Amino acid sequence: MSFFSKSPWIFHYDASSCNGCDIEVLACLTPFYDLERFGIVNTGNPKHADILLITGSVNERNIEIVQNLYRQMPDPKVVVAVGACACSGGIFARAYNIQGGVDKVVPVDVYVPGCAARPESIIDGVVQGIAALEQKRKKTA
Amino acid sequence: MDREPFLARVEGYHKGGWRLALINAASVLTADEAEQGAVDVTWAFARDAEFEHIRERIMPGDEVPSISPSFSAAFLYENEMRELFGLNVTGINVDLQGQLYKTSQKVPFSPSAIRARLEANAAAGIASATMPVAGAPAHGAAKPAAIAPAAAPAPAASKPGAAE
Amino acid sequence: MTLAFYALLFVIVAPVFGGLLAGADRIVTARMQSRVGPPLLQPFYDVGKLFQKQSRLLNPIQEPLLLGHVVMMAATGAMMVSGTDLILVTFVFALASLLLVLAAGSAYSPYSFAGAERELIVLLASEPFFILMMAAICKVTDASTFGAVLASPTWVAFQLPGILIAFLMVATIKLRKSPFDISTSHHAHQELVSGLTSDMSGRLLAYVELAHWYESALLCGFAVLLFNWSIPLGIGAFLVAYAAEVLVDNVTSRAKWQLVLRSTWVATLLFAGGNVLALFVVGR
Amino acid sequence: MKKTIIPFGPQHPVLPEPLVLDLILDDEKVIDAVPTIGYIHRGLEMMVERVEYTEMGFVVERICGICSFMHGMGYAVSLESIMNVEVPERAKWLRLIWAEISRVQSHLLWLGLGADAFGFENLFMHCWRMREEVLDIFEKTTGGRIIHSVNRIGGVKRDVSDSELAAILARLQELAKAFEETARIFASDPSIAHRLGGVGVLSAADALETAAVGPMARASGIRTDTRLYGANLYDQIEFEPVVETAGDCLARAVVRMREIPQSIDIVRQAIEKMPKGEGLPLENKPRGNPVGETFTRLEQPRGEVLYYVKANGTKYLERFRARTPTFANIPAMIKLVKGCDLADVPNIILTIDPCISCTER
Amino acid sequence: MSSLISFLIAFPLLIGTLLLFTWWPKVRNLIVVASCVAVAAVSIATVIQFGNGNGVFFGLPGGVEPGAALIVSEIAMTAFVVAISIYNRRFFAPVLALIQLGIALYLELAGKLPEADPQRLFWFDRLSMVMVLVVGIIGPLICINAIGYMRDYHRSSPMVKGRRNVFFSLLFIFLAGMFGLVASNYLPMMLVFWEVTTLCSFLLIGYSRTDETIGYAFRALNMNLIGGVGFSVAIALLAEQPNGLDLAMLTSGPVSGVLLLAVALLALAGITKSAQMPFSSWLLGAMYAPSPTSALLHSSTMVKAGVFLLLRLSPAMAGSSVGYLVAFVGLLTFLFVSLVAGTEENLKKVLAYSTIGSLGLIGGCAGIGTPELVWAGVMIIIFHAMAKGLLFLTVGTLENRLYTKNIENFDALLSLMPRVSVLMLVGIAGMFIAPFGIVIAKWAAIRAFLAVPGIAGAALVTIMAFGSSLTIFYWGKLLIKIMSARRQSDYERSIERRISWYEWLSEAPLAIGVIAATLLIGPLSDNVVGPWATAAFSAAPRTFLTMDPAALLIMMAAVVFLPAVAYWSWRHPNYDHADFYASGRSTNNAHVMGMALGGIHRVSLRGYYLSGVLDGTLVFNAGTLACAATLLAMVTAGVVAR
Repeated sequence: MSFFSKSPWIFHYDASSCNGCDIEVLACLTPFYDLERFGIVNTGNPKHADILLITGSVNERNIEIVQNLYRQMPDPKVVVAVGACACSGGIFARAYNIQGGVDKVVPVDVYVPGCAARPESIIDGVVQGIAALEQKRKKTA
Repeated sequence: MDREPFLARVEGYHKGGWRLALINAASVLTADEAEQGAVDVTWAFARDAEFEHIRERIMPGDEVPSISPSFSAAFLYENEMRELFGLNVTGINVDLQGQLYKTSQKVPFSPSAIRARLEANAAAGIASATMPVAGAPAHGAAKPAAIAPAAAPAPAASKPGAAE
Repeated sequence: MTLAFYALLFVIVAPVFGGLLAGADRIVTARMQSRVGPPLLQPFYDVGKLFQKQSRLLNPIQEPLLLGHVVMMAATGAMMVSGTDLILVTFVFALASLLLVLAAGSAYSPYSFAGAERELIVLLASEPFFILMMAAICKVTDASTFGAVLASPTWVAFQLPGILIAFLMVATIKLRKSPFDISTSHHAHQELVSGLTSDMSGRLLAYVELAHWYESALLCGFAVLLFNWSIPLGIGAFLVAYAAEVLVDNVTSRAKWQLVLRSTWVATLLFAGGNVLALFVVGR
Repeated sequence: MKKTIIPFGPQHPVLPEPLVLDLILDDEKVIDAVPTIGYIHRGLEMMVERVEYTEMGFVVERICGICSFMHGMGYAVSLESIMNVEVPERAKWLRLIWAEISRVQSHLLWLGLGADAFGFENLFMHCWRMREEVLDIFEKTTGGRIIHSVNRIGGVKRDVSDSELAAILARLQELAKAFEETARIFASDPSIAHRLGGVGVLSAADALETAAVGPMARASGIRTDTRLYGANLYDQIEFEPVVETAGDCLARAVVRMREIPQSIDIVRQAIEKMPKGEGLPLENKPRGNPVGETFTRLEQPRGEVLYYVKANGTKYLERFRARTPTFANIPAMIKLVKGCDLADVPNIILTIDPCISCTER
Repeated sequence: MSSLISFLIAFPLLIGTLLLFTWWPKVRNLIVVASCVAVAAVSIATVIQFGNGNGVFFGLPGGVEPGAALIVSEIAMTAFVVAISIYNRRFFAPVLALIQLGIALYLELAGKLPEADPQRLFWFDRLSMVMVLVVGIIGPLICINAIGYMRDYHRSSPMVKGRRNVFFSLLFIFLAGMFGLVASNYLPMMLVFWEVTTLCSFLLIGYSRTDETIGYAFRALNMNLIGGVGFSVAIALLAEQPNGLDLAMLTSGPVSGVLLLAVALLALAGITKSAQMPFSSWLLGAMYAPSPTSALLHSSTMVKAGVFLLLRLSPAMAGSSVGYLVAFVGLLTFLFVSLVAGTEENLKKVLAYSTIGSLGLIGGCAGIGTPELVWAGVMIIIFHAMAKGLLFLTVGTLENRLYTKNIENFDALLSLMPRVSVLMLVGIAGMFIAPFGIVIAKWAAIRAFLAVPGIAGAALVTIMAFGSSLTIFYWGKLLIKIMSARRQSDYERSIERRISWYEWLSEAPLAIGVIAATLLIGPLSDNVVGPWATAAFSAAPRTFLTMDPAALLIMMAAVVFLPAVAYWSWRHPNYDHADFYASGRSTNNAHVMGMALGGIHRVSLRGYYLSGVLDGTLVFNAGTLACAATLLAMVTAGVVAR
């Protein structure tokens, strides 16, 4: 029995999103969706987090940041790519400063589609992230 | 460009209570050999509904004087011009040392970078804009004199740019 | 022997009490924000998870300091209920809090350090009150231990109205509630990220949480001292005070450290100091 | 003397988006602040090279997910101005209504984030609950919560029936009533006054000097509002820009809070004045490729946005440029951050209502 | 007994004179070490011979009359002060010195001075015993430390002319003065020793002979001479009272009338010597002296002479208005300097403020004067002497390695110089952490103040509440700095290896002493401090041992257990060197982080100094004013009583 499924703490970073998905991630915490029902807390700090939600695709400058944040999370940890940009680069894939989806930089466990991703799908993505978290825990334990 | 008259005009706007609305650079895409590598820079000022601008054509190697001594807010635009267009802006009050944007392509908005990208696109068969070719009237001539802010059915206030 | 039993009882029961209190707090807070909130046992799940997670230290001394923080917090409570002099209890309490400051400060990263310095300031803000409170309790009951205060025929709360008011204010600091949650809080969005816990992970964070549960129980013990004629009444009074703190937490923003220090000191001087003065002048 | 250096951003919980400041502190007093941005720079202006002008609107909408509608509108207005397209009246009214509703949405969102930054979680939750109402309206009328894609060059994509509009108005007015209570609490809470009052004071002269726009400038006593200049049917609306004179964080918050009911009132006027009926024309399709250049000014929730479009007669634009309100407000913000307390930094940053993805494009 | 005490006074004096003419460092070091061993051994022997007895009285060997010697010493010292003051163009000190000499000569020539009882010149009881141990053990340790310190001091300050012979000579003369002072029963004799310590302090502060230090030296001289004048006037008043000049008789119980005025004046002398406000500034200036001087004179021993006198006077002034006012001077000083210490970043000054505060606390205890309070006062003397001496010595060691005294430069000291840091941590713990003696004493003091009736009691308790909390703040800040760790370069790690054996051999015993005294606080209280308080007040103090054995056990366990765990985890670093959180920026475990404009920077963190809430200078001045007013009231109360 592990406590991870009952207390997955999330942490959000805006790689180079247009704000749409960020706002929807935050909206998940608010009364309409209330992620805290599931014991989910938005920590704001990689060192406390189990699940990293990344919105937006990576660009030249934030590659380093995304990697740092991922590295600073203690194991086991899961990455959820939220929105089309985080999955593949989305509409900006053709822009000169965009490197592509988040999976070019850190391993991604769950992809949440949408532009912008809806809160319902973000919650679904987090729940799938919990399953991945449990699996990773089993592997390391 | 003529440095002194330019700075005098900017200072005139400053004294007149104008607000710096925008500094915009645009690479000149032309087939004309003499204009290769040129960048048009527009300094726009606003005072309520009034909206005026100064335009200068900056040739490669030209120095662009910073207007941050008059308008301190100019530093963000000027750092941006320097990083994205490779313009040599001198005397900025807040020098961000090329760290405003860190782009994978250096000076991505400069004429040469644009040319290189467009040529690469053409070679790879990717649909994209094309560079004008000398002698071929492919592109309609831009009509710079007709600039007026769309939001304001501007009165006679809009003066033509200095460069014309 | 019975005293040792009380000490053991505190060590075992206090975290359960503190954890349930934290769980109830989160539900009530959520309801105030028109949300459903987590299950009651959520704090226990959280701490359980933190113990299962990887812990990364910046400095080897962090772990003994945090362990010391938990142990001293538990020891403070155990000493209090098992008959240690109450004023000495406040000194040990301060030491227990100081260990957390040192654990955070020794990480020496910008946010942990700022959090530690702020925690030091709130410690500075709250400590005079606790000493004064204990002194006043000892003065009115003419007793020096927990048991003796409970056995005293004097009804403490009636003689210490000023202390009660100041207690409500200073407890806000110890319960880490707005407006005095400047060094760290249970909410993510603040200028210091997670304040003094910024660089703690896994079981280190669990220690902090555990110690906080002990701290809540300890404050409950203080409330029992103030309402010394009945233990259930004291606990009840503490729960009412806690509910008030949750309400205040929800209707105020976070203060700046200058205000925290000034207002707490003024309240301590005015209410607690005034009360003590009255005791000395009018009293026995 | 030794100073504390706090690395503020790129990842910081009070900033939903990456903005970077090196704060040099003495105790908690900010002695100096070194800013930089660039963590969300995508280079979308240069996408005109590969995206045809007819489709560029979809990219422009995604400059920012909060003012998405206004960006789409600004792009359409610019192209209409170059190509001399006359937009049908009902479409113009619909644009105005959506624009004002998105202002309400943006201000509620901002108020929540701001409250969260100074430790008032409850206010955050309540603001965002109200905001969901507005998002509902958007979803009903455009199909999207965040990205709407209803603007086209020459008009709008879909109509909203008159009965629907009446229902929306009723909902908004209810919201305004509920918001009144929030605003009252906000104005009377002493802890908010402690955190925002007198913090980050921007004088009118400084506002002009640093070229601040929108609520930022209006809170410093400058009566500036692009809507006053009458384009996009605003000449038919009666309204007076909200101006406060204190210039501190509280004034900036109050300006935005007072703009919420004002915007709802503008929606009411628009619904009254717009031509009614089913099947009215919504779109005049432009012909050919655009030639020429133009500046467009619009009043976004965060202030004046400026678009520059230069077209050369091909289906690809030659240059597209958006100068967003946050870009104009950042110099003022940096000026204010120097000399404040560390605890004030989030408030100062958030009361300019930063939108970094707008700024960096 | 009498021969041992005479040896303790005469031997250091002799060695001091000898050292003045010893220019060869190796010989000097040898003499210093040998005499230190001798002094320590004789001190211990004295205490052993004293055994468990109550106070004993004795005279010089052979019943020699001291009268002529005293007047000669006074004339010599006055002449020296006048000469050196005029040389330096300072004219306040000679006036004070001449007033003092005038009083002494008048009493002598007018025959007003009653004959001293040759068998009651000295008074040796448990308080003297504590002081002899402090002076006779901590003193020599500091002298040994000074050998190492002064060598490095002159290396790092080449501008200062080497006069180490004078330096060591003064240290030994000072020890002689201290021994005489703590054992004196005849007040005119005590005054002479009192002035010897004043002069030594003056000369040592001015050791480097820069304009700045000479200024501070004269400030110290002036203020101490004010106390000396008070002392002289008190003697003049007491000379007319029967048995007035016999300290033991004077302080056998509450006094009134002229005696009370005299006691008030003696208390004034005690207050100046222990640098209470309004006279605190001289001790801050004294921090410019070499660190062993600070350790010996300005924390462990000489300033203790002031509170020693106050504790002696305690039974006489207890319950009187003078006593209350002395207590308020002490506790107000404690409160105000604790406030100021939180805003100071020079570690030596922080230590000085802390010293003044602790002395204030003792003064407060002595002024109110109950058995519990004087018990607490003596406890503070013991722990403070060891802990603060240790702290000053370690700061001296650090100063010569890191070339700084600023707290902000002591980042990561624990990994940079682990051994010195541990010594320092013991010292700091001794100053304010729960099971260590000073906290126990503070707690006993609060308990005792609770019994003081009326407004005074409320004020004393409130001041204690705030003052104790403030100490947590400034020590906590220092602890954070010391405990922060980072990886060290090889160069940095080599620093500690260059510390001389003289320094280790003096600092380690002090640290052991702090811990031992904590563990042995029970026997210490039962056999030494408790009986003394009982004897002085004819009533036994209710000490914590009778109240709380369980608490003591728990805390003792903590003293042993926590450091053990810390040591274990320090030696078994089975942790990964995690990088720290810096908003996502690149960081590494060598405490470097990425900056906004590119590049990297070593983490730079500065503690909080309450700027904007507390202005140190303002608070200091306010405290000085408040205490000056209280002091004036104290003297007035004495005059009114007469």
